[in-house]
Amino acid sequence: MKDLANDFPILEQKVYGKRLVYLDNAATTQKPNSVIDTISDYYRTDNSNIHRGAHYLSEVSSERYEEARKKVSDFIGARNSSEVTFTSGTTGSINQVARSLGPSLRGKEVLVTGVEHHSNIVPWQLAGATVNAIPMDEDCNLLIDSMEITNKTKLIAIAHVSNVLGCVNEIKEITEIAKDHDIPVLVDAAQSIQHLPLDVKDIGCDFLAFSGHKMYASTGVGVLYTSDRFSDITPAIGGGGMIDRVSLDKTTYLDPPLRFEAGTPDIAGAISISAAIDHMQKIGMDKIKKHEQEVYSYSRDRLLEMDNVTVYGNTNEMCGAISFNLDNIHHYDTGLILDKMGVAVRTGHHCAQPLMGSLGIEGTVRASFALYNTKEDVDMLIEGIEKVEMMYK
Amino acid sequence: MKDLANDFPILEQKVYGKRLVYLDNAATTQKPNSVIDTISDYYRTDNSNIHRGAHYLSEVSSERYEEARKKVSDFIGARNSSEVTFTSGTTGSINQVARSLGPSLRGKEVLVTGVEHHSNIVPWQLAGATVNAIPMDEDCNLLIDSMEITNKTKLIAIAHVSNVLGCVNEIKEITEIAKDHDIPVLVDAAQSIQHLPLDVKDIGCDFLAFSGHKMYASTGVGVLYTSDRFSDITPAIGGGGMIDRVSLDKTTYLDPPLRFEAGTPDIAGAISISAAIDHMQKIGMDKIKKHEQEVYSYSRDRLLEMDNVTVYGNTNEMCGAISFNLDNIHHYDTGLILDKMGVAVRTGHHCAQPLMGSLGIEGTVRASFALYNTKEDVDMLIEGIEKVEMMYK
Amino acid sequence: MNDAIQNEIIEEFDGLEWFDKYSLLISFGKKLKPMDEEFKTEDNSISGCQSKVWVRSYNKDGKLSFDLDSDAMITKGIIALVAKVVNDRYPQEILNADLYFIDKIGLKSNLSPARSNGLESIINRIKEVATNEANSNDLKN
Amino acid sequence: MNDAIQNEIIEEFDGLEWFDKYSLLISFGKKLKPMDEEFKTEDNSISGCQSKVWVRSYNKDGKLSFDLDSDAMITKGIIALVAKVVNDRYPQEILNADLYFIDKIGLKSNLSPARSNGLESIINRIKEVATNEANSNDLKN
Ligand SMILES: Cc1ncc(COP(=O)(O)O)c(C=O)c1O
Ligand SMILES: Cc1ncc(COP(=O)(O)O)c(C=O)c1O
Repeated sequence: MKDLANDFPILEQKVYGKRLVYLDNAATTQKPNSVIDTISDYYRTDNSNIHRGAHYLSEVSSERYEEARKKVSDFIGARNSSEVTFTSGTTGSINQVARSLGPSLRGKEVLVTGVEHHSNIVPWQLAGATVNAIPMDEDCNLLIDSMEITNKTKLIAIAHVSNVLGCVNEIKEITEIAKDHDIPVLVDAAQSIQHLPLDVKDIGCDFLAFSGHKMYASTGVGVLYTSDRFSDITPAIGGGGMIDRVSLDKTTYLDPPLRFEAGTPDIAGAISISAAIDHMQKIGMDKIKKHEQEVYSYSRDRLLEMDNVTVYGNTNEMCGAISFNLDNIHHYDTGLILDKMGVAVRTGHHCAQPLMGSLGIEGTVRASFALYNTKEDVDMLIEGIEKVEMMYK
Repeated sequence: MKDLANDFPILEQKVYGKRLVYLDNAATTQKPNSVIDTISDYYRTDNSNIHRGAHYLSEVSSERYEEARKKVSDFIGARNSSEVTFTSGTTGSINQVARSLGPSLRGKEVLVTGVEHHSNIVPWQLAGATVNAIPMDEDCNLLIDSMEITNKTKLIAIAHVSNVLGCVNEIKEITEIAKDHDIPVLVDAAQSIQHLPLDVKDIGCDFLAFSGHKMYASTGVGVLYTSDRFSDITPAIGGGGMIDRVSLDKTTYLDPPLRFEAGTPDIAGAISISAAIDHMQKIGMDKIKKHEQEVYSYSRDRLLEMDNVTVYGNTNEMCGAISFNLDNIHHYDTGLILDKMGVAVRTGHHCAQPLMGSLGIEGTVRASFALYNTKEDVDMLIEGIEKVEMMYK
Repeated sequence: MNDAIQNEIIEEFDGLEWFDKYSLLISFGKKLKPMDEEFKTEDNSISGCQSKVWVRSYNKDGKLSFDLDSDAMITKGIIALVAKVVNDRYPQEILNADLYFIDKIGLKSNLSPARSNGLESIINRIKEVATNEANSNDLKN
Repeated sequence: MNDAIQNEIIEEFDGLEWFDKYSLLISFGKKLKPMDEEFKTEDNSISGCQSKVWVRSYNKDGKLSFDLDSDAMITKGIIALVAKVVNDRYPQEILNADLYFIDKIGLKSNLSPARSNGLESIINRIKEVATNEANSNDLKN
């Protein structure tokens, strides 16, 4: 396998005179040249607002935007590209669903897991729902048999992969149970879309959300998949572009996808997602998965080998992120020292305070991987951890 | 004045073998090299998620992001940069306010003008408010003396400049009256921020919204100014980054600006706004205004001179956009033919159907200007219109 | 499908500059018989177009024909051509039709899903009518 | 403000590699007297920090002193230095203080408004206490 890092210019950089070992990919990934160039080329040659333009650039931009929608649609296995809406990110996507379903959620229950990111908790609370978690064991395996669906349960909203622990949740099992109860399922794919081949038909979910910036594309753009079953829900956001007719008295909306895209979308961002998918597909999602799995397992093995290191979470399938702490050393101290060695990790609660509560800790050190990471990167991490321990002796 | 178009690479382009005369700036502006390069350089050297990162790149990104906030804050004359929030665009900003104020608007009235963009109408309708317009005369002058504020009026939400007609509304007069009634005012500055020097303290508004992509910055990012008076309103969007503490039962929020920035913001987008402001300030907002005024007046004069052309709107101060129709020729036909001559205009209702209703028309041809447009561009437009007329003879 | 008509159209446009193409479309548009105002109803109109477009259909001896109109002249010229190609055909013929002439005469961008022109919506409507007719014929048989 | 203390600190860090700087901070941190658990309350804590930080203040003969603690050792080392510089000063002295040593010893990034470390919040809290004390002194006079 050729060196996949070569396509990412930022990785050539040195920080504090050391090679940058970027292990903060769950926060955001770096961008390949092809994505960066796609964005600048767009602004240099094609930039225009889309839709309803009667001029050349507007046609070109509209076409490129709709091609991006089609590319995403195929990438996630949607039946119809009208099921794909560009949003501002995972958080934007989930809030949009929370708002659209709002009235039906108020005073009812949304079932989540114990590993959710705040972005898959707070929107439901703002919609007036009670948020309860499917039980899990201490290794963070979901106890799906103990999942309680009552007549108050109106939605199941679950992370595909935990941004803290890397646990892959059994979303298919859950969607099957949900189907029996006719309860819609939203999947937060922010931490899976870049790691695992994924098909919404196979998953059987009604909504799926992810962010461009975590899958090698630009900041400010995300995706919401909305199954055709929900094509007539009230749009959450009102404005230009999603309107059939507006008067001050009464307004009617277009059909999806435009229905769910109020205002000028992030056109360059959507096109950057298309370029990012091209980049991943050129390597191959299966190859990416296999390579990342090797690096991930290696990192897990090396960390588990260490005395004085606690690794959190242990499920059948894991990918992306791994969280740990050194005994008696604060995660923030660990992060600061690793940083000075060129190793970029994230520390803290990772926007998952309920999980921190369950684990009985304030925060973790999190290393998270992307396609360009290697076992050498893991070695640098381990070396860094040894250095931290030494400094605290 | 040196040729301001030189900084914009897209303008060197030919369409259909003709020089591109880009007059669709109210839809979106083109980007100067400095903005395009800022975006790619960011991804090549600094990209990282912001806030709570313990590593170098995260520090750099966070700092650049916060500098962008400060730059915007100074640019619009905010008292405190915590009053500036980055959003996904004008539409995103207005929806955010509509959502936050939602409960107080339901069943009440939001007062707008008759020239509003759908993005300043539909969000209020979705919030359950009645939307009424301040009366205007047939030249589209607001009849502020006839503005009726009742005890049902909970908000005044007005465009600073019409995206269709270019009329500048007397927002200061309105905020003064609103203050007497203790009613908050939102200003939609989507069509003024790029044309006029502007100061929120001077305007006296409580909210101000605009888009990056209409002020020479990237798509997918916008700004919401929220006066300190409203620093404790319920955030409209929930998720990572805006949270003090989350549990499944109860969540508390941070103070602004983070309170209003759920999820990963458009970091590169915010930084691109900063670069765009630098570009404008290097020329000087007053100079931009003066130059644009010359081109605008010239276009107005030339259009008014023509037989068989109707120009819409006629107010004291005008800038940005000018709308017209050729007698007995459909706006779309006009647009298509102008396009083939390299002149990019927009045609249709411009997301302002209520205004079209008042004017008794289906749509207009709209030419809209930016700092790089010249009188020669106007000449090309006029030449194009003459060609259209000839073809219909 | 009678490709002869399409080929004729293609030939007529062949080699023309855009100016002459548009002039030709405008002249076709001018010649298209306007629809009676009473039929320009909401139901007969197609949404998603920059210009207004109205569509009515007739079934004569199992063959379909369309009466089309628009408030914009170039659109009218284009739909006049569409009508020429699809009129007086059996539903199944229309369903199988590949309207390649649109691409060939350089109006493809008017067909883009980008909504700027509703040509795609117009063709969708025509095919929808044909589908309904084909199905109801099936039922009758 | 007693700049002598700041200059002393700067000298102590001068020329050190980051490894030695952090080691030094850790040793300062270890030496800082821990705050009694009972005082580590919500009210005394500072939000917006990656590590938890608690602040208490004392007024002795009109001079202010601060008792600071953190759960992270490097943070503790930094606040130990801050305490050294601001403790036992008149409120007005603290308000006027320019804590230039932070920049000089290369900890400026820990001061950024980017929230990663709450050093800015800590200094804000200290100045806030000093402001309140200064005002209440004014009232007494
Ligand atoms: C006056 C006005 N308001 C709001 C908007 C919506 O802006 P955006 O599409 O960037 O959200 C526009 C853009 O056309 C506008 O001109
Ligand atoms: C599982 C998960 N959900 C949601 C989010 C929020 O994504 P964004 O900040 O891009 O909106 C994240 C990002 O950290 C995440 O990891």
